Amino acid sequence: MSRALASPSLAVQRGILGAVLLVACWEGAARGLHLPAYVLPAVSDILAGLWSKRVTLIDAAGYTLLEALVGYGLGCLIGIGLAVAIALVPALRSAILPFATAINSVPVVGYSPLILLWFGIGVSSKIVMVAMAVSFTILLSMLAGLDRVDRRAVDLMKSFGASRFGVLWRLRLPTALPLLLSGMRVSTVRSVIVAIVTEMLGAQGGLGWVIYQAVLQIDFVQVWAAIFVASAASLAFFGLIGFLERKILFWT
Amino acid sequence: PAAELQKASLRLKWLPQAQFAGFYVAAAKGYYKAEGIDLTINPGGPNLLTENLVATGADTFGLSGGTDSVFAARDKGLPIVCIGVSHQITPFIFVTRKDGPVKTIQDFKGKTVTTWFTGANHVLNGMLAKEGIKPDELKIQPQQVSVTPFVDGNVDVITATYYNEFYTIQSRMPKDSLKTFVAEDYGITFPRDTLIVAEATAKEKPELVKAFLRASLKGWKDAFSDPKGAVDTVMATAPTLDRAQQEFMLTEVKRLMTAGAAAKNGLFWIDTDAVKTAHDFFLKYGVISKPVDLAAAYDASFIQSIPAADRLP
Amino acid sequence: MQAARLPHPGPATEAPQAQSKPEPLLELRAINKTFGAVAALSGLQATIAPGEFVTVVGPSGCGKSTLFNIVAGLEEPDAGGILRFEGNSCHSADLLGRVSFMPQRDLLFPWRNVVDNAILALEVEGMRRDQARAKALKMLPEFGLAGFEKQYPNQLSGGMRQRVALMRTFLFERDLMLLDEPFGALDALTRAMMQRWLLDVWQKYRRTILFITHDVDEAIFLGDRVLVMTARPGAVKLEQVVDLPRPRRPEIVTSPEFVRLKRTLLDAIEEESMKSFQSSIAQEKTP
Amino acid sequence: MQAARLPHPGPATEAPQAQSKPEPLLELRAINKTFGAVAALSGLQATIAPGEFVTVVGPSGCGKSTLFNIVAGLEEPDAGGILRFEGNSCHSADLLGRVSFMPQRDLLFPWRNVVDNAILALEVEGMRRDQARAKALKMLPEFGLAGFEKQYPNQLSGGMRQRVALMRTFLFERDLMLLDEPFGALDALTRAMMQRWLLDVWQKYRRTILFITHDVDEAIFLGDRVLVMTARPGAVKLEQVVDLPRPRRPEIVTSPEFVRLKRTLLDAIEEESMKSFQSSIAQEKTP
Amino acid sequence: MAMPDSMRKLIRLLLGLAIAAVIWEGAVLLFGIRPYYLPRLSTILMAMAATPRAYVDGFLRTLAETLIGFASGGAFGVLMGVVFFRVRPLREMIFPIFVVSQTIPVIAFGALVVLWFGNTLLAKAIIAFYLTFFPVTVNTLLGLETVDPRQVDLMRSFGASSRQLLLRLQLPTALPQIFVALRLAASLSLVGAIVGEWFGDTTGLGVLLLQAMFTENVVAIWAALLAAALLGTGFYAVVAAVERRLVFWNAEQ
Ligand SMILES: Nc1ncnc2c1ncn2[C@@H]1O[C@H](COP(=O)(O)OP(=O)(O)OP(=O)(O)O)[C@@H](O)[C@H]1O
Ligand SMILES: Nc1ncnc2c1ncn2[C@@H]1O[C@H](COP(=O)(O)OP(=O)(O)OP(=O)(O)O)[C@@H](O)[C@H]1O
Ligand SMILES: [Mg+2]
Ligand SMILES: [Mg+2]
Repeated sequence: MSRALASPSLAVQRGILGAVLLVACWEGAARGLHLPAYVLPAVSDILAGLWSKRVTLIDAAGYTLLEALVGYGLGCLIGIGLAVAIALVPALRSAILPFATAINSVPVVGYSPLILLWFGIGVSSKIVMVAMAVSFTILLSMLAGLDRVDRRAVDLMKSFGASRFGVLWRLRLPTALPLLLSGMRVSTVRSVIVAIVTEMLGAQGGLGWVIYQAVLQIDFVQVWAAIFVASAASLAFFGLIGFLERKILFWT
Repeated sequence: PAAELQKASLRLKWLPQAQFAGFYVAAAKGYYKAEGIDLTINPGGPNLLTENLVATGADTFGLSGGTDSVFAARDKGLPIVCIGVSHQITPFIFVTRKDGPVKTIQDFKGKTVTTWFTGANHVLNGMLAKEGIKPDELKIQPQQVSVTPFVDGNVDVITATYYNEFYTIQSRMPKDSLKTFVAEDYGITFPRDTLIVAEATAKEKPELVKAFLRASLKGWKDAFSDPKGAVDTVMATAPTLDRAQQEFMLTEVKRLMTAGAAAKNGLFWIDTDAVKTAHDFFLKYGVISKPVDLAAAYDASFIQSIPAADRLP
Repeated sequence: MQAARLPHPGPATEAPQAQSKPEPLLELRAINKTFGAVAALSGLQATIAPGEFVTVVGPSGCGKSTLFNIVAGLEEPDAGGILRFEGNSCHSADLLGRVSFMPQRDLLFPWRNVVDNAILALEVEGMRRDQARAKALKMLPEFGLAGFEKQYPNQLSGGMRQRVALMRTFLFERDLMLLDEPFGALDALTRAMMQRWLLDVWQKYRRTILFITHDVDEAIFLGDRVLVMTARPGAVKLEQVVDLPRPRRPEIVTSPEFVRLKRTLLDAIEEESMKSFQSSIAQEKTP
Repeated sequence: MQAARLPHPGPATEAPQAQSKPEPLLELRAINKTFGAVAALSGLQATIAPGEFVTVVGPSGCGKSTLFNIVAGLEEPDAGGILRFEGNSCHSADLLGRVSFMPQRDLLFPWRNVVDNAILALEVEGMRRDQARAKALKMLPEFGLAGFEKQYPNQLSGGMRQRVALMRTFLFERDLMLLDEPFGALDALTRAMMQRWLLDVWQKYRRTILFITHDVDEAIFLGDRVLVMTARPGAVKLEQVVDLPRPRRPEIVTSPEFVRLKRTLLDAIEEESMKSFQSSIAQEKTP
Repeated sequence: MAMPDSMRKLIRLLLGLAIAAVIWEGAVLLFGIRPYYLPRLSTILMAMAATPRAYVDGFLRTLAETLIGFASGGAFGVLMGVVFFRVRPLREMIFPIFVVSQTIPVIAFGALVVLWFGNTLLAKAIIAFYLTFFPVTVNTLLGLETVDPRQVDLMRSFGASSRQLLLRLQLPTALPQIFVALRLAASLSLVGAIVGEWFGDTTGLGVLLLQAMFTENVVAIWAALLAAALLGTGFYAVVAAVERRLVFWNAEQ
């Protein structure tokens, strides 16, 4: 028992050691080689910059996270909805799936010009981009999950007299949950990145906008500070969904 | 002989288009080679900063944002020097509908105005200040890549460059339905598209800089005398461009480059007065934190060393 | 195929018909089932009386599960056969929800705890959850699951999982229970335990049971009657009444009567499994 | 734990020692193995003579696989026990690569076809591929796999997969073969086929075999001697010599001598399996 | 047997494409969709035909970047997966940093890549690499960890060395998982290549996209998108086909 408790903490220790080494190398390189801020600022400078601009950065992070979350929620709904529709009406599969795969084969960033032109540089274009990026991942993982169901379990449910909907609700949805949730977890980081990338191409606020502005103002400390914040926000979002995943999937 | 060629690169502020025609023509006609330079032209892109790339030595020459960005770079301690100014007058204008509610700049109040926060916002602020209008009296929004919101009537005033957006707007709206506000009418000039080099280059390789300027001037003069050929040259690099638009662009760019002091002194002339005015303005509105040493930031000696006849268009 | 087929000629004569019994619960006559080119069942006949415990043995792939799927309402036999349930002729689909069926694996839902797995069929029927749970809780001790109601399947041993699956089948109270190799996945010793326990439970509830197994000892130990199936296409080759007294003690498996029955059945099976073994090798060689 | 332990007192006395035989191939004395707090083996004794076919039965979790892992060189027993192979005392790790071991499942590599799966051990030994293949091809017919050399495992039936795994074990020519429930995953009928076939092959090659099974019929049918293990911690509870004549015919399982042996073994196992069943329920209740 | 089957598939694919094209063209004409939102397919194709060199060159350039990024990212990913699998302390030290690295938006440090690696093909390939290696590392690790310990024991009982264990058992076992990641990496490396081209380049589909966006040329945007779709689908299909070849045992189960 005590071993089981001790070993993860060793892992955490090593993780921290790795992070400390990285920061030390970075700091050492930046200071030791006298790298100017526009090449690579020192971590300490970035953290100081982060602190001094904390209000702006937190506002921007809020803006970006809002876009990412709304887009993410929308994307999940669309993905799950389509997958369930396909599960209930198998004929839809051959109509939706090739279409979805084709759209998905173009990298999301490819759509950004069109989406920016269609939806403007406000919040809505970011939400659409995030929703697009997320919904395909969700659709595919949800479908894979729904298809994973054991035929014999379906037969069992049918032998109890269950309807198609009963089978979906009591058997197929729970079966799909693990794959759905892992798809959702992977999508978190993606949603934040897509929001930021789209912001950098045109926006009215957000971390991507801050990064873009900071580059123009040649304020590289702020660029890095914004990147730090973006990374922290992604990690937090990722951690949250991961936590929910573990809570929900208690049986795995 | 190729062995004696000196390697160098020019970083543009954006992707290839007629705005940069002279450089492409000079390269295509071998003017840089003739001056002993093996020049690579590198395009810009979103989130790429010419000042940064030149300061770090990644590129030898740069066509940077404008006087504003040169000041900002010097203010942040980037060791760059401006060796020439391309657009002698402000390339931005503010566009509204003739039949719309905005008749004078006073009418901007309470209206939706979109602009770029990459320099054009300073022009707008300057014009407003001259008229005694505070920026918070109107709705200033970042401008998107598309002019559609203006065309659709969702925006009252839009920012445009003479050579790009203004063309798009004109092509999508009835003729003579537009009214423009020009910075110079309000006594403000923001020269833009500045040529920069690193301080080290300016100090250690003055001959290279001069040679580069000589070749570029030749290229631009050729471009102006044969605009069709120049657009051909540009479109050889970027074939998907719209020819009509590129020809229009070159015409407008010629106007901007030969305006003001350049008419008398030639292309890439550094108009010290205009630069000084802009500097004082930026200092006043806090765009730069402290006064910049103008003599160090703008070195007119290179362009002045070239015979006037070679400079004049 | 349209006309009713005559009973399978060869082996059927060997099978003594259950005649003097009351109205049979389930009656199958001349049942055929083909999947594409594969004939899984051909002219299958069988009759199950109420309260009987009938075991089915036969070579792998002979159509036992197919037979169960038909009786559970999951698969329609080919036209021409006769299927009678509680005295009425019916289609296979009519039986959906009317027999309680336990498939080859336990198929517990990992996200449901013991009680909720057990009440699955009741929920599907529309019973209120708390009511269903109360009913299941009362049954737990009998299934050796008292105190485990809140456990999840991954916390249970193989034998316990099997008991939960059986409890789910018992709670779905239908006159006929179909158990498809319920103990196939258990090791031989746990299996012996479960067999004895199943007999206890059955003796108490007296449902009619149709039970598939691969294990001849198990078939004799549990059944009132053993049906031996032919190699594919499946039909009933032999119906062997097991006249051992009940309750049966574990020692019975070495009693002379048991061994005699085993001999008879093994001989019948040997013949069929040699057939299917040969044909499977022949088949595997084709592709 | 450091000092050599005395032999396990109780059951060891029941076990008749094999004395008059020649030098034993494998000798285990006072073997203990603990995993953390769990004692898997405690004071295990056993002796295997060259050419013998010894079967091992015992309740689930009693340490049979642990015993095999020790003999295969995969797991070191606790200090103090004695392990002798071909007359020499040795460490468990010394046996790596010296006995041919077949684990509980066939464990074929799905990306290798029949021949390449069979020659796996030869490849590891460093034999050239074409040479190894040629050797394997010659053996195929004997294992009922002629013509299947290019098939992949997923194209084979369970019985055939098992034969490929056995062939892999046979090709790894070592004096001692360890087979851990090789037929556990097969249905009873295929299993009976495989047993007879294994006896044929063994009679031809005469390797020494140690064979774990859960099935008492199988243990008697195959073995020269049956070792019955106690519940965990495992030790040998009973050594039963099987004095049935060879070659053995399938009918032998209903002969009186067979049934008598089965009774003896079942009684011994019954006692142990009740113990382990109880303790496993008690254990499952704790968390 | 295989030939007519693949022919039929190809015919069905072409038929599907033709139908989609007709629907596109028809819908634009029928509903009078503003060309600003959706131009006619024929207009787009004509625009592509007008300057075929630009699209061919762009396609090839982007393809080259994608391939280099994919190959190096895939190789590095597998290597790191194996290293992490073998050396647990290293994994615990570095893996979290890898995770964090993936939360950084590429475009934000794209300028740095240009600064460090110049305007070369390499700079683009590095961005593609950066996006690609992580999923491969994760899946390699996952795949290696699914190796049945009983199979490992079997190999050890044959006296196998750790090198033999890796080559003959562990890597083949992980292969299906690795290919799942490689399929993902195929599209990610294309993203990387396209985004990489946004940092000052003259050829490539990313350049075409960007140029079209800022000159508000919707037809050109669609043209570049179609080219990107072709590249993306084609590359994905190739990876999937290689997968079916190499991981034949998995598909049939
Ligand atoms: N849905 C199906 N489609 C095609 N063939 C099928 C189908 N279901 C069963 N079969 C075939 O019918 C035959 C009988 O299968 P079935 O599952 O009933 O055998 P079984 O006696 O239950 O075998 P086992 O003892 O291995 O469980 C087999 O040859 C099988 O391949
Ligand atoms: N590596 C290990 N770590 C901890 N406990 C182990 C380990 N290996 C085996 N055990 C424990 O040792 C005991 C004996 O296990 P073993 O696998 O030898 O039993 P077995 O007789 O082969 O069982 P079965 O018949 O189910 O195969 C079990 O209680 C098991 O939980
Ligand atoms: Mg079956
Ligand atoms: Mg075992």
